[in-house]
This record gives sequence, structure tokens and C-alpha cells, in this order.
Amino acid sequence: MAKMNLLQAINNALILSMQKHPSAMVFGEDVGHFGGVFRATSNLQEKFGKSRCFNTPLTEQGIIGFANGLASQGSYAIAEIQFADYIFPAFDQIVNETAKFRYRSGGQFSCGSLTIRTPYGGGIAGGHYHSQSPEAFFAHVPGLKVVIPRNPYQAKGLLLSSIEDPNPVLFMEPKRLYRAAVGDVPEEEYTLPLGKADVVKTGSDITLLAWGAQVEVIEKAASMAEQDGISCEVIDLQSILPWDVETVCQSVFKTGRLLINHEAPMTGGFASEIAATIQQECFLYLEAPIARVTGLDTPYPLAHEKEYMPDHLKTYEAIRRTMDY
Amino acid sequence: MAKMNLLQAINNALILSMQKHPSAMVFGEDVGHFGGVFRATSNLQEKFGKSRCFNTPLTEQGIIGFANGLASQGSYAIAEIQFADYIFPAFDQIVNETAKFRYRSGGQFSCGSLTIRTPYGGGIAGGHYHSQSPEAFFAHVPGLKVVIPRNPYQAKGLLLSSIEDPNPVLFMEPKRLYRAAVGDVPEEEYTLPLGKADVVKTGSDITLLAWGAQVEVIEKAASMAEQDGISCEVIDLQSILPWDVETVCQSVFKTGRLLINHEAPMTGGFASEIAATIQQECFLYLEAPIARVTGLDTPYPLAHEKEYMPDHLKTYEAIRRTMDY
Amino acid sequence: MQNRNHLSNVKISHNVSVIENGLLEIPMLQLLNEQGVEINPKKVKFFDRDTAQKILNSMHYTRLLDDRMIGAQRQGRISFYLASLGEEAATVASAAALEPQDMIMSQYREQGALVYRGYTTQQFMNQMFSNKDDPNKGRQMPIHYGDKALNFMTVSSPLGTQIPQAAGYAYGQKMAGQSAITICFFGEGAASEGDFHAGLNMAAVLNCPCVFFCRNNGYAISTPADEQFAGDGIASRGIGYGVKTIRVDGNDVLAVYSATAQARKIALEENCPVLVEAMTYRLSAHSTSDDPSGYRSKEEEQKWAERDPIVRFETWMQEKNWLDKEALEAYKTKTREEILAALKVAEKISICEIDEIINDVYDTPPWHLEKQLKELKSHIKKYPEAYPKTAGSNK
Amino acid sequence: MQNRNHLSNVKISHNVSVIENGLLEIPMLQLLNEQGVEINPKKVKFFDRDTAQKILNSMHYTRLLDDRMIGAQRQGRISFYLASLGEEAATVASAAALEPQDMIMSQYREQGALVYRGYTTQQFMNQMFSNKDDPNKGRQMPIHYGDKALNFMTVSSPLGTQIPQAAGYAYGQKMAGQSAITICFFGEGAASEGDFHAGLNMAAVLNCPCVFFCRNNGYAISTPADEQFAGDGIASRGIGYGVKTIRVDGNDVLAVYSATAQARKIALEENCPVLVEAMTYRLSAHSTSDDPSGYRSKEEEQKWAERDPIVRFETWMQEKNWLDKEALEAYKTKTREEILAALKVAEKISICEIDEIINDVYDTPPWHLEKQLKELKSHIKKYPEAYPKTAGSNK
Ligand SMILES: Cc1ncc(C[n+]2csc(CCOP(=O)(O)OP(=O)(O)O)c2C)c(N)n1
Ligand SMILES: Cc1ncc(C[n+]2csc(CCOP(=O)(O)OP(=O)(O)O)c2C)c(N)n1
Ligand SMILES: [Mg+2]
Ligand SMILES: [Mg+2]
Repeated sequence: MAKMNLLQAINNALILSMQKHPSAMVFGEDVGHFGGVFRATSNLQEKFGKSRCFNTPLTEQGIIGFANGLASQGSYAIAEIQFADYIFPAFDQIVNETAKFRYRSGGQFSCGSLTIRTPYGGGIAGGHYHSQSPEAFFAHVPGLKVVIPRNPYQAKGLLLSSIEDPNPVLFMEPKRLYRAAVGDVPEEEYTLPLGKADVVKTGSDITLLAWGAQVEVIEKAASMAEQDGISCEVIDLQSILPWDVETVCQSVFKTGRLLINHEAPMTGGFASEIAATIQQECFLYLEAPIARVTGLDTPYPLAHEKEYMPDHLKTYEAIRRTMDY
Repeated sequence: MAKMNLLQAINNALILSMQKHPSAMVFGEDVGHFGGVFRATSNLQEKFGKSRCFNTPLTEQGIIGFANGLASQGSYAIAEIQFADYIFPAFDQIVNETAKFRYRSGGQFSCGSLTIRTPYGGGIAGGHYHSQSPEAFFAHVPGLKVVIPRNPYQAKGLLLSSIEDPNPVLFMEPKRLYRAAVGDVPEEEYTLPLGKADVVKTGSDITLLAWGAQVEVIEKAASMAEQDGISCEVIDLQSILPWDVETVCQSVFKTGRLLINHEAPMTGGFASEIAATIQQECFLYLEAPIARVTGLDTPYPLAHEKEYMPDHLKTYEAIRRTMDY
Repeated sequence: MQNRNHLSNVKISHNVSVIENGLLEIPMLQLLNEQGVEINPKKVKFFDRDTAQKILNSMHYTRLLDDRMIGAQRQGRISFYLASLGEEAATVASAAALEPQDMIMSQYREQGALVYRGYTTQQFMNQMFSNKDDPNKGRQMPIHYGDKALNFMTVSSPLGTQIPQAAGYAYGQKMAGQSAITICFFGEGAASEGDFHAGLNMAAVLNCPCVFFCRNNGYAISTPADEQFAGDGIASRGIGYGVKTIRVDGNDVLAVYSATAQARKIALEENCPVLVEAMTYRLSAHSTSDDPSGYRSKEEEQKWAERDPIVRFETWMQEKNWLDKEALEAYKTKTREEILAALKVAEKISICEIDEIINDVYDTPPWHLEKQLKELKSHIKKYPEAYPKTAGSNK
Repeated sequence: MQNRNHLSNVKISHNVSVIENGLLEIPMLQLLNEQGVEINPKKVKFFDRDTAQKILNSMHYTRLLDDRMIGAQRQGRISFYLASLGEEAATVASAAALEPQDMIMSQYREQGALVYRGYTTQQFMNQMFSNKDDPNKGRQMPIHYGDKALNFMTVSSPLGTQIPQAAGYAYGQKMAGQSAITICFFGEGAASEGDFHAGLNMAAVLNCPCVFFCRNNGYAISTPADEQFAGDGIASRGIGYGVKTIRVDGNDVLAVYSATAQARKIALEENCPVLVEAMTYRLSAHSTSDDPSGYRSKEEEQKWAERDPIVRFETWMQEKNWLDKEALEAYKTKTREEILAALKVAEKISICEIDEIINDVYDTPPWHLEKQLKELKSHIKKYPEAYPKTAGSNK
């Protein structure tokens, strides 16, 4: 065990993967000698050489195009997109290529050994081009897996699983926790299952669901609610695609209430999919409408960041409204 | 009034707009002399000259980038993306630029005079690269409007509204109806409101909701259900963003049941947003879970197209299940 | 190569000198003139008679296949086809200059390369009839071939996407120590996509052993080359990327072969990309959905029909006494029959059973796909007449 | 210009000739040598003394602004800043060669152009403090300036997106019959984006009167130019697009001015794009979030510090007897004070009231945004201490 922050946990996972797989390569903008703008790839070039950890030209569509080719050749391609806000130039390569590679070839070729890492989310005074949470776009793309960790321990285990998984994985890192989240992390290799939610805290009155940096927000709201005698079950979804309907359903069967929190705008955000599925699966158990506490339907604003964010207070209020329904 | 098919109605709307606005320009791949691969832009170059209707090089990101610039300059930019399957290279220009142009500049600049037309949808033996229905991706982008017509009359009126609207509009055309849908269309200019759903048929037991080519599918299912004595209200949503929550709610207050049909894969499809909102707004009125009849969570297959499609039979079955809940 | 650093070695001038593209002339390699006469003074031996024969046969095969499939499409037996008439030298002779271990990424009009690699007639037909023997499992439109065993990447419709992929694939081959390159075919239209730029630049910077082979055939559907770019073709772009570049007469088998062989050699030995631009012409319609009479003249087509790459090559073979006309006729007859027979077989083979609808989205179907399949299957059981192609195999 | 058709006028060769980038040499225009001595033998008069003074002042202003704002960021008064140290000639002298009606699309490091256009100190400060007097309404990070009145397009972070937009904007200007062009600034890093390719190619094919101005400053954050491209800079790409191209010493005011003036003239008169590559160096860190000591040497920085564009230009002005040192010192003192004063004003101005959070998403807020605002406002009313910046104005 070692104390690591989220960045160190990721760096550590990358080192272990590169040691294990001689064909594992890490690349992206500034990831080489510099170690990435957030330093997640620090020392990889020094350790594994310039041919296995390298800067690319500044072209996200090129990075993912290259990564698709490299993965289809059989290598472990680990690509970094510097900010999730800049993943959109690569949207075609991801949606039309990465995700459909295996299906269209009847399983002859695939990008299964591709992992795309990208920092996402707000809370860092980054405005609308350094704060977006685009997970919902990718949740609508069959063939991809989408994974988001909430702390260093999850980050390392889930990233190692993502790299090992024989499917392309988009691994989104909550950048406001990069240095803020610190915890005990085993130094050796370990994996955490993809597609499985994590019940962070059990409770009986209402289920609170989030992922990434918002998990601590719902935990905080849960503490507030407990003071009012409301028992909250807190779940970290962890995998956005495929997601763990089973665990969420089990919880809602018990609590009868569900609140989902995410940073992205409400309309078409991933909470909509969860709400649509759960109202279907748990219809007769629901005692109140499923609540969504999310960003506004606007670009992510700078000056009004605090007001935009689905914080613990908004969550707490929504818990109250749901309980009082 | 004249009999027009959907393509002719669109062509007619484009002609009227170009006559009305000297700064209106139509451009895209093959839209010039050739009139577009579906011939929606036939004769525009002849009528308005090569500087107002022109072929572009084969680059969707360039087409929308160019269109954003042209619109921000104040011209009416009407861009065609040859197939909605090929809109993804332009995703960054649409999501990060078109949609945020006005917000980020505090209203100083905008792409309000931009309209993007693109044929979408399946049922034409096109496989996964000529059949996609990507509306849900764009529904998650504040700043855009997304509009889909179901027949020639709606197409002309909605397209004219889209071009006049001071916001960027993505206008998606159900290509399997291009020639199949024929109807009476006024020859003069008229507009239909954006953001408003159209109640195609009133009923009292269940609300069926769809858009574009799927409207006729739910109509067919409604006829089948009527034979069983089930009275269906049929609604064409028409605008995906912003969408007409009011009309749908009013209907569900009355029927107590909702079924949404779309071609795109289920997970993260636009039905999820509708279901999430309606379970919130109409919680106490719902007598059964909101049903989603959609494509499978796979790429759009060729040989199994028929099996993949959310056809009238699957819809009918879901109506029955919802009624029997 | 010039020093890559952003300022060292730069020449200084003291007057505003505007560089125009006319400054650079990129010649086109031709080894057989329009009459099929060899004009390389050195009389290099390119390939042996067997290879020549294989090239010629593959070109004929391709043309016969195209011809038959256009017919089949007109008869409504397949939904779509896309011919390569006039471009057979570009696709066949380039494939001939490669090694079997080289990966071919094609755009879609490179059936000639696939023929040369040994794709069987039955494989072609199974793909085009989307039947269950198609290795793509009938998931893609006709002409989206692919065969891992032949190192031929499955065709993908979105244009240009393969270009950066080729760089990545080649990088992987290099890292794995393979003596292999990747060749990526694309049209001059696809070269307008941003992915072209990304792919060439990355390949150059990252020293990827690949050949970017552009078929500049004058049209992208209806869009003529002069509405596609304003520079001197695609070759002139190579300079900007620091990529070695060869322009070649795409209707000249010898030239295409030599250029590709040379490109492959450079790519492999110097670990770098090479851009080849083959000047040719899409004599056919873009596809069976297209009618070129709306956008180009019969005269223009006629001019190019006279530059037939097969005729040119046959003249050369004849000159070398390598042309056995009788054998060739027999080969063509046999091929025609073979195509017809395979077509008849393929159209009778059923499509994949319904379970395949969820396979290969992931390595194994997750629970939500299993659930969707289960629901679908019980639905089909209820309405077997509505899903005649799968009801039979639906268990 | 060569004929654009895909095959006419092509030269034929009979040997495989591999074109390498070394074939083309693109010289760099320099009119003041490194010592600030004018080396154009023709002694052209570039601009009058007033303009020279304005250029010099603007360069100094920019440097003083940068200096102060880096300080303000270190003090935690603003969250972020991005300086243009060493690149002032490239951005100021290019702006000086334009007309006010020309649209400027900048990347983010072109504050010099904005200074020259007349953006006020208070405007700079309001933007950087995201306060309610910022015309962007505080919605963007510091340095994302924009001013419609000055024909300066609001900065957008995603790199390269402005390049095709510039083509479209210029096309619109041309169609509207304006005697105006669009200039688009970008870095050599941004030139790797697919949008660069799309923009230059479209501008060339569609005859858009615009100037693509690349600041090749050697770095994209930590990535040096030789890991960004393998060709001869960005200028060499112009050839491939059939775009007229000028390379210029970016630290030489006279050269940048002349090149841009010439480019503008060509763009406007010939209705075509022109590519200008200014060779310069990012002497500052990428931004206040960056520390270049991790990826480049002090020696390299020192070498470029000696090429200071301001010193070079002052030497020339001195030589012409145009340099009034006293007045300059007074200007700098005044500017420093003005910046400090404006900064103090700006940081006291509150941010926009909460209602602005939903404005400008659309021309008018649709009902769902109104609803979200209403809920937000009543929430803030309940917890005013938690939202101190907006609680006061929340009605
Ligand atoms: C990204 C994308 N945009 C548009 C299309 C539609 N499309 C198919 S082929 C084609 C023309 C391609 O021309 P070119 O690359 O020159 O190849 P050629 O057909 O001439 O062989 C177009 C526009 C596509 N397949 N992909
Ligand atoms: C699409 C996109 N990808 C990545 C970034 C992150 N980023 C901001 S500046 C920068 C480097 C830009 O370098 P260059 O274009 O050379 O301009 P310079 O900073 O040298 O002026 C990067 C990678 C971005 N803003 N947009
Ligand atoms: Mg072509
Ligand atoms: Mg730079």
C-alpha cells in the first residue's frame, strides 16, 4: 500500500501495464518527456523509451485514428486526449471507427486493445472549454465501454481493467480530483470489474447515484440528509457503458426513490438513460419521481460556475423534495 | 397547392429562401450542378449561380467550419452533410463552435443564420454507415435546435422556419421518405413553429410518440391497436431540441401511458430524455412504465435490418404490454 | 530531408517573395507510353512472366466481376455495387508490388488488389449477398470486403478514416519488428478530409513505414478535381509534410508497379511514409446509384476509354511474346462462368441467424444485449411471417 | 498558378523520381537584420512615423500588460494568463498592415493585435476578471477576448476551428461586396489539426479573400516543432493547396508589416487566400500553468531573448531619428499606471447577475431554460451564503 493521489495512481497503472505488455504504447499531446499537462504520464518516456511513450502532433482525430490502427494491429494503444473538451475532433474516429471496428468485420478485426484516457469535468475555473463532461455522448455508442473512477484506488484498478479489457474503453478522469483525491493504493497490479457499480454506503430511504467527482458531492448531501433522519444509499456507477442496472435496481427496490447527479447539462445527459430504465424496471416500487440534479442546459459558464454546478446543496434539496413527494 | 414529395418540398423551400435572402448560400458535397446525391438541391446552381450554390471539397469538418464563419459574418449559411452518418467529423465544429458561439461572446457573435441539412435513418438497405439516426447526440448540445419533419408539408414549413430562426438548426431529413412521402404542399412561403409537437391523432388510452419516418410506424401500430379497442393518441415530436414537454405532458395526463419509438439504439437515445422528463412531470398520472421501442444497442446492421428496426409489430406489442401492465 | 527544426537552415530573402505552387513541378512516371510501348531506356526487368500473367488476369477478373455485378444490381439481385473500370492497373499492379505480409487498407474501389491477393469468387459473392458465409456476417453493404487471412482490412465507408489508422498500424508493425508495411488506398476526394492531414503528418513525424496510395481519378462522385483542390494534385502536398512522394501514371502497369515497389522499399528501409499519387480516371459511374451523364461529357469519357490500362499492358506483353491470347480467352470464359456460378450459390445461402445481430459489438455480448436479443427472438417467434429471413433459424 | 485540372499539363518522367521536401526552398523575408539595420536595398517607406510610433507603443503595451498580468495571476487575482513575450512584432505589425474593417480571428496569443486595434485597458481587465462589464459576460477564461466593434472575433479555445471559419467569413465578406478580408492567426501546433487542412483547401478552392497567419514559435506547450511536423515548417504546405505563401521573420516589424500588407493586397485583389508563416519564438511559458524549464534549455531561450523584436525595431527607429526616448518612457509609465488602475477597478466590479447564466444560449431563452433559472434563483435565495457572488443581485 502507498498513499497516492489520483494522478499518481494513474501513472502507476500505466507503468505496470507497460511493464506487462511490451506492445503497450502511451501517446498524445505533450505526454512524452514533459509527462502530460497534468503529469499523468511522468517518467514513462524515461522508463520505456521514446518509441513507447511519445508526443503526437496536435490532432485529436489523428491521435485516435492512429490509435485505432495501432490497436487493430494488435498492440495495446493507450491514447491521451488532453482535455475531454477536445475529444470532439476525434468523435468520428471513435463513433464510426473504434466502436464499429469489430462488428463490421464480423470479429476479424477490432480495436479491443485501445484505451482512451481523458480528463473531464468542472470545478477548476476552466470555463466551457476546460470543464465539459461528455460521457453521455459516448454512452449512446454501442461497442464502446465508458469508465469513470472516483478516487485513486478505483482509478488504478479500473484503468488496469480497461487496458486489459478486450474492448475499446474510454476512461474519463475527474480532473478536479487529480491532486485533491489521495488514498491508499496497493502497489501491485489489481483489477476492478468493468460494468459494475460500487455501493459506497448502504441506506434505506433513497438511492443517490453519481460517478467521478460527483460521488463526493452526493456523499456530502447524504450526510446532510442523515441529520434529518433520511437514510441514503450512495452508489458510484463507475461504468457508464455498459452500466450496472442490476445494482441500481436492487437498491431502488429497497429504497423506492432515486436521485441521479451529474455535471453535464440535463437534457440528454446520462441521468436520462438511468431514469428511463429504472422507471421501467422499478415502476411499482417508486414512491416519487426519479430526480435529476445536473448542470444547466447551457455551456459550462466561468463566472457562474458555482451556480451551474449540481452541488451538495442542490442535491440535498432534491433529496428533501423527493422524500416529501 | 401542389403535389410534392419530400425532396421536392425541401428543394422548394430552398428556392424560396434563396429568393428571399440574397445572402443565402447552399453548399456541401455534390450539391452544385449535380443537385446533391438525393437531388434535394437540384437546379439551385442554375437558378442562383455558382457563387450561391456550390460544391465543397470532401470535408465535413470544413463544411461546418466554413458555415460557422459564413453565418457569423451574417450570411444565411445552408450546409448539407451528405449523410448523417458522416456528420461526426464535424462534431467538434457543431458542439464546440456552432452551439457555443453566441454564449461565449456574450451575444456579440453568433451562428444563428446557420442551417445544417442532413438525411438520416434506415430502411434503405444502407447498413451502419448509411442508416444512422444521430439526433440524441445533438439533443445534448445546448445552443442547437434540432428539427425532424415527417412529410413534405412539415418539411417545407419546418425548413423555412429553421432557416429564418435566429439560432443554428440541425435539420434532419428522413431519407427513406424522400420519394415515398408525397402530399399537398402550398407553393408559397409558410412556416411551422419550432419547438412544437404535432398531435397527429387524438386518443385516450395511450400516447404514442415518434418523429420523422417513425411517425408512420406508430400510426400503423395505432391502427392495429384500435382494432383491439385501444384508443391511441399519436404525436409527432418534430422538434428534438428544444422539445415540446407541454404537449406531451398534456397528452399523458389524459392517457396515463406513453410509448416512444425511435430508430437509434436504445441506450442514451432521445427516448430516454423524454421518459426521464415525463416520469418526473406526470408521475402520479402514469398507469404503466413509459415504453421505449427502439433500435438495438448495436451498430445498424445490414442483413438484419428488418429485425433491428422498431417496426409497427414491435410497437403494437409494446402497446399491448403497456395496456396490460 | 531538410533539418526539421523550425528555424535552422532557413534561407533569408530581402524582398517579399510570394511562393506559388507553380514553382514546383512534380513529374509523372510513365514506363509504357499510351501505345503500350516501353519507354524506359534501361529496359529494367520488372517482374517475371508469371507475375505479368497474374497481373493481367487479375485486371481482367476485376473487370469481369464489375461487369457482372453491375448487371446483378440492375436485375435487383444485389442492392449496390461500385466498379473500378479504368483503374485496374492502379489497384492490381500496386498490390503486385507488395508482399503478402503487408497490410492493405483500401477505400472501396480496390477490388483489384483483393483479386490479386487471392480473394475467391465465392468470398466476393458471399460478401455482396450479405449471406452467412460472409466473414463480415452480412453486416455491411456490398463491396465492403475484408479478410484477415489475406491481410486486407475490412472496408469502412467513412472516407479518410483509414489514413491515420494506416500510420498506427504501420507503427505497430515496426515496433513488432515485422518486415512489413501498410499501404493505404484513397481517392483524391477523400484526401480533402482532415484525417488525411492528420495521417500524413503523424506518419511523417512518427516514422511509420507506410505507403499512402492516392487514386486521383478526377472525380469524387460528381465533384471534379478542380472543385476538390486548387493545388497540383495530391502529390504536391507530400512536400509540406516532408513525405517522399512519387507521382505515377495510374493506367500504366509497369509504372505503378515500379513506383509502389520503390515506395515500399523506402518505407521499410528508411522507416518513413511515402506518398504515391496515381493519375487515373474513374471510367465507371461512381456506383450503381450514380449516373455521370449529369456532370461530365461523353467526350471526356471517350478520351479516357482510349487510355485503357489493360489494352496498354497487353500490348506490352504481346511485344514481349508473353501474351497467350487463347489462354487468356479461356481464362476469361472460365472466370465468367465461375462468377455466375458463385453468384447463384451465394444468393441461395441464407443470412446469418438472428443471434448474430448482437455478436461482435463487444468481445462477448453484455447482459443488456442478451436481453434485447431474447426479446427480439420471442417477438420473431410471434410473427414469423414478418421476419422471413430469420424466423427459420430462430430457436 | 498551374492549371488545376487533375491531369492536364503534367510533365512525364521515365524514371522513378522521388520528390523530397528538400527540393523546395522557402526563404524567409527579413528587412531588418538582427542588429536592427535595414537591409532592404530599395529603402521602401513602409509607414509613417505615427504608425511606427503606434506599433512600438503597442508592442510595449503588450509586454507591460503581459508582465503585469503574470504578476496578477501569481498573486491569485486572476486564474490564468497567457503571455506573448517575444512575439509582439508578429501580432502587432500584422495588425498594423490591416484595415479596420478586416476581421481578425485570433488563436489566443494575439493580444498585440487587439492592442493595436484599440481595445482599452479597462476592456482587457474586465475580460480577465470575468466581471459584468466584460462583453463576453464573464463566460470565458481570461484572455478569451472579443469585440465586435473592433472586428475582432471572440477567442475560442479549441485549436484550429477558426481556420475554416475564416474561409467562410471571408467568403461572406466577398459576397457582400465588402472591401475587407479576414485574417486568421494560429500557431504551428494548431496547424496540425484537421481543420487547418480543411480551411486552407476550402479557401483555395472557393477563392476566399483571407490571410492565414501562422505564428511558428517553435513550441506547442511542451512539444517542439520537430515533433509537430517533419516538413519545412508550415509555409511548405501552402504549395500543396495552391495557396500563395510568404515566410517572414516574425521578429522583424518591417518584414511582418510588408508581408502582411502584401498578403492582404493579394487576397483582396485576386480573391484568394494567402498563407504567411512568421518564424518566431515563444519566449514566455505557454501560460501561467506551464513551466518550460522541464522541456527546453536556458541557452535556447537566451539565444532568442537576444532577438528581441522590440529592441530591433527601436534600433531602426533610432536610426531614422523617430525614437523619442523620453516620450516612450513616459508612455510606459503611464501605461503601467493605467493597467494597475484598471485592474483595481475591474476586480471590484461584480460578476453578471444570475439571470445571465441562461442568456445567449439561444437568441431568447426557451421555456426549459427559464424553468431552470427560476429553480436556481429560488435555490440561491434559500442559500445566499453559498453563492455569494450572485446572491446579492438575485431578485
Ligand atoms: C466521411 C464521408 N463523407 C462522405 C461520404 C460519401 N461519399 C462516398 S464516396 C464519395 C466520393 C469519394 O471520392 P474519392 O475519394 O475521389 O474516391 P473515388 O470514388 O473517386 O474512388 C463520397 C462523397 C463518405 N463515404 N464518407
Ligand atoms: C483542439 C484542442 N486541442 C488541445 C488544446 C490544448 N492546447 C491549448 S494551447 C496548445 C498548444 C498550441 O500550440 P500552438 O498552436 O503552436 O500555439 P502557441 O501556444 O505556440 O502560440 C494545446 C495543445 C486545445 N486548446 N484545443
Ligand atoms: Mg476520386
Ligand atoms: Mg506554437
